[in-house]
Amino acid sequence: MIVHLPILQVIIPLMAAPLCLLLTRPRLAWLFSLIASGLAFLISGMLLQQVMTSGTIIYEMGGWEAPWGIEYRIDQLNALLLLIISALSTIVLFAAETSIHKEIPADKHTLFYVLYLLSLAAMLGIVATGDAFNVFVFLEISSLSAYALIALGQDRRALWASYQYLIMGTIGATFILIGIGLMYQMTGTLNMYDLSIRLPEVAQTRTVFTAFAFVIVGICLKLAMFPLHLWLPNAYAYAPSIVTAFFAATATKVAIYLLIRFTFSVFGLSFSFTHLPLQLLFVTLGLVGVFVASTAAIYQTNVKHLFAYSSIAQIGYMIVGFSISTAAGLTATLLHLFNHALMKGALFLALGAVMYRIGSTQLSNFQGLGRQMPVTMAAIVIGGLSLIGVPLTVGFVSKWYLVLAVIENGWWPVAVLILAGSLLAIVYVWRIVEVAYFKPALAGTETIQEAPLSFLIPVWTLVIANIYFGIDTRLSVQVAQAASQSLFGVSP
Amino acid sequence: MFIGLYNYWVVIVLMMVGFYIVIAHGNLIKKIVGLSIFQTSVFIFYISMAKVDGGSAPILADEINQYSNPLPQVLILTAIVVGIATTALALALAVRIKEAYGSIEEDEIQKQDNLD
Amino acid sequence: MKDLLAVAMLLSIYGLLSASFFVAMDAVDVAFTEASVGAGISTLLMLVAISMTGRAEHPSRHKPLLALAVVIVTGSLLIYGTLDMPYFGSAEAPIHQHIAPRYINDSMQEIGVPNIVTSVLASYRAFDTFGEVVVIFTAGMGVLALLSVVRRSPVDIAKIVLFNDAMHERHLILRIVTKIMIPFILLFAFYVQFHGDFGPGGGFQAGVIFASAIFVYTMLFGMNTARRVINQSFIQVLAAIGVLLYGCVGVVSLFNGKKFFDYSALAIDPVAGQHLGILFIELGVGLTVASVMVIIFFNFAGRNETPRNSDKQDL
Amino acid sequence: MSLSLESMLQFSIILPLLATIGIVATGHKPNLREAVTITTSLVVLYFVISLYQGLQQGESISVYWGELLPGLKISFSIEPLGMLFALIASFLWLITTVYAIGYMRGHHEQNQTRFYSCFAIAISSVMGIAFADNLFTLFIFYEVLTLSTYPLVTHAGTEDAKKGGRVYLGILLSTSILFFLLAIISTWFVAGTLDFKQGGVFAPDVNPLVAGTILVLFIFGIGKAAIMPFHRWLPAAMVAPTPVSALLHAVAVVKAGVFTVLKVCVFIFGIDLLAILPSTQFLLYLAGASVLLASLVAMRQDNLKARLAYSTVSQLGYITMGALMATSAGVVGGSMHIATHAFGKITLFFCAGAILVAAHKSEISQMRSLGRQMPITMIAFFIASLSIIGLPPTGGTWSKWYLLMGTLESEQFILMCILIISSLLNIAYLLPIPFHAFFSGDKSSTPDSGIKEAPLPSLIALSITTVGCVILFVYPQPLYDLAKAILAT
Repeated sequence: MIVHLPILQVIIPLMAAPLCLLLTRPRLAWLFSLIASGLAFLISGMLLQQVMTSGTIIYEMGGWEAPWGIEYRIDQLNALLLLIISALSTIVLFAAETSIHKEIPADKHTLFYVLYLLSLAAMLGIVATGDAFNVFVFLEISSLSAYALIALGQDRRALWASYQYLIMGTIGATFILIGIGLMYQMTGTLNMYDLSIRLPEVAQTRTVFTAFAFVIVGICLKLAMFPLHLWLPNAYAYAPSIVTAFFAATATKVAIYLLIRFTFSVFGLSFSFTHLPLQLLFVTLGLVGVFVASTAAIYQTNVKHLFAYSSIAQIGYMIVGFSISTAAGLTATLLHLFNHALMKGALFLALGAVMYRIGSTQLSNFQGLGRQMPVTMAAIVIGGLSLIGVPLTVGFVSKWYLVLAVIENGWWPVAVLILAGSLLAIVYVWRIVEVAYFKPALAGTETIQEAPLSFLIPVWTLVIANIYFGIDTRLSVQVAQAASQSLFGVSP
Repeated sequence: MFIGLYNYWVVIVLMMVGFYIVIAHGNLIKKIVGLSIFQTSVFIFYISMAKVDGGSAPILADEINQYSNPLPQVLILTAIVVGIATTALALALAVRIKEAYGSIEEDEIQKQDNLD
Repeated sequence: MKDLLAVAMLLSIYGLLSASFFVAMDAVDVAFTEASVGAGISTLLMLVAISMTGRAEHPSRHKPLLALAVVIVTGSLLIYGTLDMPYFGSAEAPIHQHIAPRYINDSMQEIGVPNIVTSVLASYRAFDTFGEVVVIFTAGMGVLALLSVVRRSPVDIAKIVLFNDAMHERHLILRIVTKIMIPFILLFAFYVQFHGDFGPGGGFQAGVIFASAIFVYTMLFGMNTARRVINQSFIQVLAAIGVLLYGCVGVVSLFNGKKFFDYSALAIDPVAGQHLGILFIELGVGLTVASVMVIIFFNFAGRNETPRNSDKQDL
Repeated sequence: MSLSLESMLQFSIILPLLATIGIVATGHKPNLREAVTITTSLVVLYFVISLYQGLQQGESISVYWGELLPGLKISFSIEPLGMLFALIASFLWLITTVYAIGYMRGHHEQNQTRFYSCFAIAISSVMGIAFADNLFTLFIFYEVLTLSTYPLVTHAGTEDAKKGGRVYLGILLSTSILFFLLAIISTWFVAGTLDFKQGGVFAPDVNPLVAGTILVLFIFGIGKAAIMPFHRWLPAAMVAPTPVSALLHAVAVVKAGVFTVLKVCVFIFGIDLLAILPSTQFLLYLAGASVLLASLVAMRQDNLKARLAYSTVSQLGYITMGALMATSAGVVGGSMHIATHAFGKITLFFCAGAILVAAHKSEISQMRSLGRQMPITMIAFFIASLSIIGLPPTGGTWSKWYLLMGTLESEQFILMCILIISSLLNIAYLLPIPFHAFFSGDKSSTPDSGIKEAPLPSLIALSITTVGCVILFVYPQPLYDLAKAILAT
């Protein structure tokens, strides 16, 4: 079965989704999804190991070789992403049963798991595939399930957020579709590897330039890159907590992956960064994004909103690392990808626990939580420290690499701005700390207890991962370096 | 040049009409209609690429030796399905929004959101 | 255009027109699909939705200038992009040179199906099509998650029955014509389903047609009669089974030591295996599409007749 | 005990951390909890002294924990400067604990368990800073120290405490992330290593502009050294309970700052390179300005703790100046001043705390004629003041002496004047307090208000440190040897 790992990675959660629908008992569906997601996690681990030892894995669907059929092409980059997605999904899912109990009407629990699995499978599919059109198809599966999941939120604003996301997402997807069409038009192929070989021949044409523009804009819409981020905060804030935790940890990562894949692999470095003022554009947008979103985060009254804006800011960091367009910069971006998934997973899941106990994530309701839910709040504090980039947390590791990469490139002012950006993180994290620890509990909230174990275990798993990977960075750094070097064509 | 490309240009104009409706209109249903037009136009764009002068539909028969390209057609078959799936979901959302807010106008919804 | 009803009808016409354009472009399969989807299903859904949301549009428009600017920039970029494109219909264009020739020349030997679109769809790019089935399944689940209504009290049901069942008693002609039509529609659906190898058609189109037969029935005889005939949860099971059927074809080849969706594993003769595989997956597609369409329609329609005030309960 | 010196080094860092667990576990039994703290501090002190003996016998002790990132090691080793710092910190921790028992109970503070456990973490990170073998390790513990002292600063939980905490954390974290981290990364980028090395890590032909910029980043980034304009956190931190102010904000935290400055100057830049960098002059004058201005501000404070805080800012300026003078006398003076100022200032804070507990007074204007009720406290205050000013018979004399020598050696006459003027200012703002307490006019108007001496543990503690001030004068040789050895190894 080892040769079939790439397809099993996607197909297990994908097939599990309809099976899940057949299970009418929500609890059973939960267990089943957990097992499916856990299997995917296991497979992704094996895949990563296999890729690291023996290089790129190619799997041809239906036995048809590449440009004619669809192939899965797993290199270090995808393998890392697959691992991130399936790991986070499994951990988040662990808490799902408890969480949705409070947030979603009982008759929709099974549906929730079906959609969750679909969304997981689709993200894995986007990452694993080596075919541009297949990306589009799976992108749509993931988007559709995301719209539905977000709309399951309790607040009516969830509906509106989901609708806005739908419009933006569909425009983005259609842009990508146009871009793929133009590429196809010029090369006659849809396979990414094949494209990367055939595109340079026609690189000077205006059509390819347009194709590139459309693909990038489309991806940036999905990515919620500043200034195309407007859909994200509401979507994250009003979705059910589990959904937020899952998406915050994974969805934007997939979009970053696509961005990297298309600019570095498909169009190639020389095209993406020499023909266009992309570098300047992305650095500027990335940094402005960091500052605008962090500042916005400071003024939020809902903690979910706050961290949603913080996500946009963190995306800005990734974009900066990406735009340096050196192996070091890309390593930094990939590391931050991994690390940010851990941070935001932990934070949003902890918020889910808060939501479970007090039914709200308004900052004013956090008063006194430091005493009432000490374990959960400790997790939020550690996650927040990681976001700031305090040493011994993963946030520090990514910041270190990012600043080093920027300095290597001689962009001193950018380095200063990156660090200044994390000062804003201190402010918004500390607002929560002050409210939770230094304000007396609200009247009538004496009965609030610590979150149940089904929350604490996954939350603390992630928190410990935050610290562990902040201290023992061998695994994450090694993989990130291998991935970025493979994209630059240097064998590690 | 003009003759060779005008077909695409017409399609692009159609696309942009759809796109404009999506971003400029405040009515949720109208937006969905715009999206639908936008997508359908992209489909037309793909299908136009597939056409070969003098070719015929890609169903093998003995007396024909020039076929149009089947691949874009396959892609568009898939894309159409994606389109209707999106439309269905969007409409469902619109219906729920109407129930929740009592309106399907963007500005009115925003106004209500700002209130609470 | 302020009347959404008219807008929906125009959209339908646009769908039909583009379908005819597809025929002119030799894309018969696509035309078939677009006709049934663009002119059929999506219009129908639009109409149902409009009946619930009201048909008048407010005249307000926000930032039309900004929107116009965005649109013009995008459009000009696209036009700029077309400047280097191969001319329309030119046989020398790369797309006709690189991959397509193999489909056209070899698919008969490799797959044994005259309709190249079908062989590409169901075998060369079977995984895309699987994705397509999952998309439609996802949409079905999404609509279900959004619109499904909690069980109603018997009083409400009685009211609805009164309201609904009036229709088919009043329109005798309609009733009789429909009753005659429905078997034919179903028959046609089956034809399309199994004839997809040779002519235009296949699982997707068949599924839509099949579903439309049920729509017609429902519209005429009312939701409750239809519900009595077709059980909701049964359709959900069917939708799931469709996806599973498709996927299992791939899994079977996995167990036979071949790659996923390698149909040659299904029979001793590879071409016969391809045939068998395509047959099964088309069946899966048809099953899922038909049941998801019915799910979507039922949920929209079911929402429509729910008394408004009881809706607030799940907000 | 058969522990090797290496394990002692590690234990002196880990043990306080482990003690945290013990403190939390025994939180509901105050006596047991305090016993845990005191035992731990005794053991740590024993370890550190053993290490000191090991160092004197010329053993080289180093420990390697692992690599965080490729090339970025967490490792520890012992050298004289760190030894000096560790000795002071561990000794004063013991004393402060004794003092805190009296103070915290006498003052009926809340959340004492949190107080003691954060205190232990802070000490652990101080040990980490003292023994750090490279800049990276130092930085990690530096940040841990900031974070672990935050709950101590905001201990009271009042609006004021919160505001103070905000300033405290804001300045310390901001400077460390914005400047310090940037400086570290730049050093790493330019020099390729972060290990502390005698004579510095930069190549001799390094671009002076780049190195100069990095130096500025370092001096600004090490916010704990409280160089103006980044000194605001120190007065803000005075909202903390007095033992915290005493140990952490007179000794541990601020000394960690100037210690880092010294380390960076001596072992990253090396005094030879330092002397030729263009920015050194600028920073020297900045430090000088900091010394003068802080003294002037201190004059105008009526709150005793605030006055002491500004005095600390000014004294820290001495040490930074000593480090930047890039002469051996400067370095010796600076490092000796770490010790002498620590003893002097902690005594002053102990006294301030004692007055607060016993007489409930925090403003200087209310302290007239307190001498009669609290003679021991006031005498201690007087002696400690002498040490800060730099007058015999106290240890402060020596460090001031070497600092002045340093200014002479580097021919910085303006700085010499600054030193002298600020010493005069010291006299002006410190001595009047005990003077008024003893000799302030009308004896008749002070009825026996029932004010007595502070609780016994506090008295013991402040007596010990006062004696320490005097001993450092009489017997400065070990201290001088350590300071001298910094440049020799």
